[in-house]
Amino acid sequence: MKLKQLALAATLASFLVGASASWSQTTLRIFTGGQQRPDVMRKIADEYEKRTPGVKIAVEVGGATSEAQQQYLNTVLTSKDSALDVVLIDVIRPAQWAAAGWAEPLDAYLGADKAKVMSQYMKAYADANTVNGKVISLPYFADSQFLYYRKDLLAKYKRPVPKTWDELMETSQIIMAGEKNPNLRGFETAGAPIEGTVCTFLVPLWGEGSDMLKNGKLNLDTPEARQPFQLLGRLKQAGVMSPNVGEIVTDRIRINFQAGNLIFAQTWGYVWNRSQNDADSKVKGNVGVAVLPASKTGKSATCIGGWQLAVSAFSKNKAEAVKFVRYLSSPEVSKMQAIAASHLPVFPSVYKDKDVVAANPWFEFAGPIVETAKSRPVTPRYQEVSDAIRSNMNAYLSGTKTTDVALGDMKKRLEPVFK
Amino acid sequence: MKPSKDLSERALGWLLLAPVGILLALIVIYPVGQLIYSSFFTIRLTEPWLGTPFVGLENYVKAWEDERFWGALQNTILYIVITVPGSLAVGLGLAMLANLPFKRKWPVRLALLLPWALPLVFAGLIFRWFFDFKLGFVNDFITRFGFDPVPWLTNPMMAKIAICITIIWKSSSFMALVLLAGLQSIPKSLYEAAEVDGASKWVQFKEITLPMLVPAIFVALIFRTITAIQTFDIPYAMTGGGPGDSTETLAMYIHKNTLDFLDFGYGSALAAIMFIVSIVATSGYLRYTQRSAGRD
Amino acid sequence: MNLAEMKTKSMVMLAGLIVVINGFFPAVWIFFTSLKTESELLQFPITYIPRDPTLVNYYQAFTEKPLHLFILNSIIVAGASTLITVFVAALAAYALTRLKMPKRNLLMSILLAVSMFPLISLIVPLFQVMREIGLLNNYLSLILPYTVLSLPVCTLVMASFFQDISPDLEAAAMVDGCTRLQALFKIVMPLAAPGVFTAAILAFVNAWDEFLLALTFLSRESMRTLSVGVTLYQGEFAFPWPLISAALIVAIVPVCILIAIFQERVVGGLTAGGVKG
Amino acid sequence: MANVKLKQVVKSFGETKVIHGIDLDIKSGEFVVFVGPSGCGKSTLLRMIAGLETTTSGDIMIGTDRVNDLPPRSRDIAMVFQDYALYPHKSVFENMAFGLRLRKTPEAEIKKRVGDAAAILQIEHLLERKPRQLSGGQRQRVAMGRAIVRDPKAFLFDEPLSNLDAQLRNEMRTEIKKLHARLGKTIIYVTHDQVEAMTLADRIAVLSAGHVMQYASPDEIYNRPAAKFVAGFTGSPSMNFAPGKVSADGTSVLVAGSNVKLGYARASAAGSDVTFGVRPEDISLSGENADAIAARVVVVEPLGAETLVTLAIGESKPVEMITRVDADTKLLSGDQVKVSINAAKTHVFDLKSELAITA
Repeated sequence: MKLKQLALAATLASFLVGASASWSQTTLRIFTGGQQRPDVMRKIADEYEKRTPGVKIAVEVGGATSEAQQQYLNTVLTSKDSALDVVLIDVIRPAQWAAAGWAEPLDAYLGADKAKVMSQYMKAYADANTVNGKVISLPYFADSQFLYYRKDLLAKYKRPVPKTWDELMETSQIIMAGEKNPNLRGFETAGAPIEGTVCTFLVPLWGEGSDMLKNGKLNLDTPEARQPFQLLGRLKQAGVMSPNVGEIVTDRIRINFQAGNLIFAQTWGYVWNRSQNDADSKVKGNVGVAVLPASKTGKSATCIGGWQLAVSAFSKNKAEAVKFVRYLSSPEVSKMQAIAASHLPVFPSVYKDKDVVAANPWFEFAGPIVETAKSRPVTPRYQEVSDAIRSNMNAYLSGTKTTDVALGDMKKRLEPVFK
Repeated sequence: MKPSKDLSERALGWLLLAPVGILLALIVIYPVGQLIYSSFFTIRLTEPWLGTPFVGLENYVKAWEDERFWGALQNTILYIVITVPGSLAVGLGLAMLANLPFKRKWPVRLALLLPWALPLVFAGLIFRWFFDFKLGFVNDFITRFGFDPVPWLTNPMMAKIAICITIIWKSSSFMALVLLAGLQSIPKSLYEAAEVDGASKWVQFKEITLPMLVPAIFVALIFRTITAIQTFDIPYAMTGGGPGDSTETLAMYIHKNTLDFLDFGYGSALAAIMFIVSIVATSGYLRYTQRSAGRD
Repeated sequence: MNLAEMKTKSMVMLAGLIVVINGFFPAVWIFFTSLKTESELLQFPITYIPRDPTLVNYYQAFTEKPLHLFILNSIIVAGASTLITVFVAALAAYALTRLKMPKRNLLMSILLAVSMFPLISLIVPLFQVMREIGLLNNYLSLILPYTVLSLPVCTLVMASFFQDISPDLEAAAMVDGCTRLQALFKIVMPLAAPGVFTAAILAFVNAWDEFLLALTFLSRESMRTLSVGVTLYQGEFAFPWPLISAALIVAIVPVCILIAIFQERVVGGLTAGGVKG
Repeated sequence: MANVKLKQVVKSFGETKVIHGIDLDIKSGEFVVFVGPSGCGKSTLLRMIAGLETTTSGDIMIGTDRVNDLPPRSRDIAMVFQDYALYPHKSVFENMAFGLRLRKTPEAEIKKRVGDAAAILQIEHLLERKPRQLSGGQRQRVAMGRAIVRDPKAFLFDEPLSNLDAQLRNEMRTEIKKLHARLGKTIIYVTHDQVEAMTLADRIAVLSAGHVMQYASPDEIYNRPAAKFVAGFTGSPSMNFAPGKVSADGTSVLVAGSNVKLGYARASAAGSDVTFGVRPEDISLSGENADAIAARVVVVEPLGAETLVTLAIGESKPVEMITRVDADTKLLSGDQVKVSINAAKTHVFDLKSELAITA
């Protein structure tokens, strides 16, 4: 009996000793979405652990979509949970995070280096991560929407890459008429009530040289604001866009493009790799990437994407977390990501890196396009903004609202946000 | 040795109810209290500088004036009104069919249990695929008969129909199980007596099956109504509320306001309203159980 | 066999066919899809039977995500909440049906009313509760709400079964030297076995099905339950149907087996319990 | 009112035959009871007549119509079920009126007929109640009332009294008998209780394993059972059986070492092994006489009006037999007595076929 108790005590003691030994070690918990290549993140973390004794990195993988992740994060952060130290957030979120006080501002940690650090990044990313002059997060990798096109088809019909939407429509009609393939459509972009549909609205609007906000006030009473509706309406009417555009989600565009059913597609950077490398891709070697069209008078602009690293305001290891974030947001890691995951770099310099270009030849064209990328409206209530745009755009594309009604409803919902 | 003392019945009763009480207090009552309390405040996490001022009934007034809320409420009621009787009718049909004397019973039973055991989200995902404009088999099927493909999920009317079909498919199997249970508890001799009395099959159904099933139907309807009020997963997976907001339900709108817009004051008020709707919709049932409990 | 009998027989067969098709067609569809490659799936016009069946999706379903862990987690969560639900509901049902409790109809109504509260709206306050008691990323954070989710139904089902057991049996047990509680567990519960079983199945399926709480409260990938885990195969930029279908088939199979084994008792239990409700 | 005729009626479930070609002729207005142990096929036969079971082959005639292919509702019969099968959601009145309503009987006629039937059965005060508010006996009456109002060609009763307690069963039995006397309808009645059969029937059909063993009046069944099975099934306590050997001249049987005289000679069985049977009331205690057989009292069971005595009869290998004696007879277990057997009421059955040997 005595012996047993002794053994028990010894076991307990050894646990305590073991535990106290691990106390000297910091474990940082980083949260990433399932789509941001947690496997690559793990490799990078392993590398970091090797370099930084005493720090362990735990990678937590969240929901599949940006929204699913944010919904989860909302519950974690509203209850001020300290479980997460570093969080990978979508480019549309820094403003919300800043407002909610969920992100630890990084200015104090960057100190005098702040201006120098921020100037390394592409301007769009430096801006996207700065809210009211404070650095809320640091960019991890870039993304933007591109115009994908079929080189072979354009060559066959001797058409140039369209610079304007009118050209795109004309070229589409010519090729569709020539190919006589009932499955072939001219153009596709997201139309389901998802985040991507916000860009479906904004890209043509920007292409008109206009914007949703002017000096922080809603600017949708302009003739330009009607253009995205009219343009997409015309495309749909003419059969250039499929009648079911209202149910098109992001990956459906890739699938259709890869299946050879699209001449043009407006979608994100990941499609290049898939359409060039997937075994079942029917467009291998025929994929072209260009900047999205504009109107005759406007200037083309694309929608910015990508993921940022924020330090949770409720973290108990903020200093260590910031160090880790700085590492993750370095040219070195950007290059690692570019090679291992084809993630677009946030540093202009990395686009020109030989190894990176060798792995992703198209980065050469992609770089300048990303430079033209614009941010979606920056507001802490972005989710409401997004919802107002996407649901009305979706309703319009599905043919349930006219331009006037859709635009009117959109304004009605946006007004309280930008009052 | 001391004689073991039995607790008084009442004390024992409370003791046995205690675990339920604790669980409910922890998981429902406390959070509900917090929710109702929150509904009287502005709690907008996206704008923390607003603080959390007490605003009285402002959130409720906002709901009253919010077209989208009324739309969501209308959709929810539509789903209740269509799918509750719908799954009852289909469920009754399935139950009647499944109650026939099969030699091998298990495939039929499994067929009833399978949709029930399939998680709602899965059902939503699968049926979204079925109703896909281009790759769904529903359109493939109707085009084979020479009809034009139907934009199931991008036309508000069709989307509602598709959602209702999915909900009915998913929920009718549980309905059928409960009703099958009811059917099997009807003594066979009643049908024989009716047969001898001269009743046709239809009269037997009308005069015996239906009245005898009333308690089972009632139970099934109530549980179905409670879940119909909370309809979320299936439209969420199938249309995400679209096109526009035309298929959005109250639960989805609450979810949106709290977990997307982080407007907890307003979201709480909406949730409280939903609770009231639930109570109204099911108070009849409560009265029924009270009455039947009193009678026995 | 005469003509009339043959006619009846074929009608019965037809009825069975309708029920079976209605119940099975999505599962069959998903099964076929799981054997297709993505490119075949996206072919237009669509194919029904896979042309080149492949099992690679099943392999991928397990290698790409820890599907076996999802299954295990679901079993742990659903199993534990089922046990707790049945136990707690049994106690409550016993108190409400067999003991002379004041206002028991009122208590029953409260129990029901509570079950009507839309769980979806409780996620945020619940999350805070879970955090306060330190249960986030702990199976208990799902087990407890799931228990509550099924409590009212299970209590009702068991109460209706308990009511049918002769009080004499309990009296006899107590004369033989049982306490009331022993009488409950040794006499009443075994006699109400079909009801207990029905309640258990209801609780199990409820927990197995749930999505939103599971998505929110168990965030670690290794702790995800099936309903959430399967949706993790889709991404911002991808919806790999064949892979998801394979995962779905793997997810459905355990429940199917469970149900196939117990279907007699599930239906039987509902028969006795469902009607009286 | 009509007669019912069964011709070579057969019922099989798949491969198993449960009714083996039965012929029965039930006269118009006759009260016929099908009796037999459970599983003998009596209920199946009744349900075939009702049309609730299909008939595999043979003819069922009600009146002049062959009804094999008619559904129950077209056979113009009424049935009283073992569990009464009252519609629980309908009032007593509606239960009784249901069949009439289905036949589009005018409302006034329905009222009158239900009223009359209720009067006959003395359930007028129950008409507004629901079945669950009735006692077992009342439900039984309602079930009969439902049959009566229909005024059918024939009544079918499927063990209608088996759910009642003994007291009530006796009362209802008398009621049914009175009812038959009053209505004079053809009744086919199924029971496993031989007392019911004996008391109610004009004729009894004793069934065993899908065969009719005997179809005759109660008196004939009791006194001249055609088979050992029939003999053993009727009477309470039932007939005593013992192995025996018929004497060479066929006038007596050797039972337990004693010679028992037979009422008349069974020449056909002379010298062969048989089963000997005698009813308890045909064994009597007697003084010393030539035919008396020695016996020992084993058990004494006083019933009040009479006493049952179990005796071990015979000398070499005693067999146990029960007899009824006068209540005043004082016997103790172990007493040695002498008994004699009424030769006129002895029965002899073939060992193999178990049929009565009557010549």
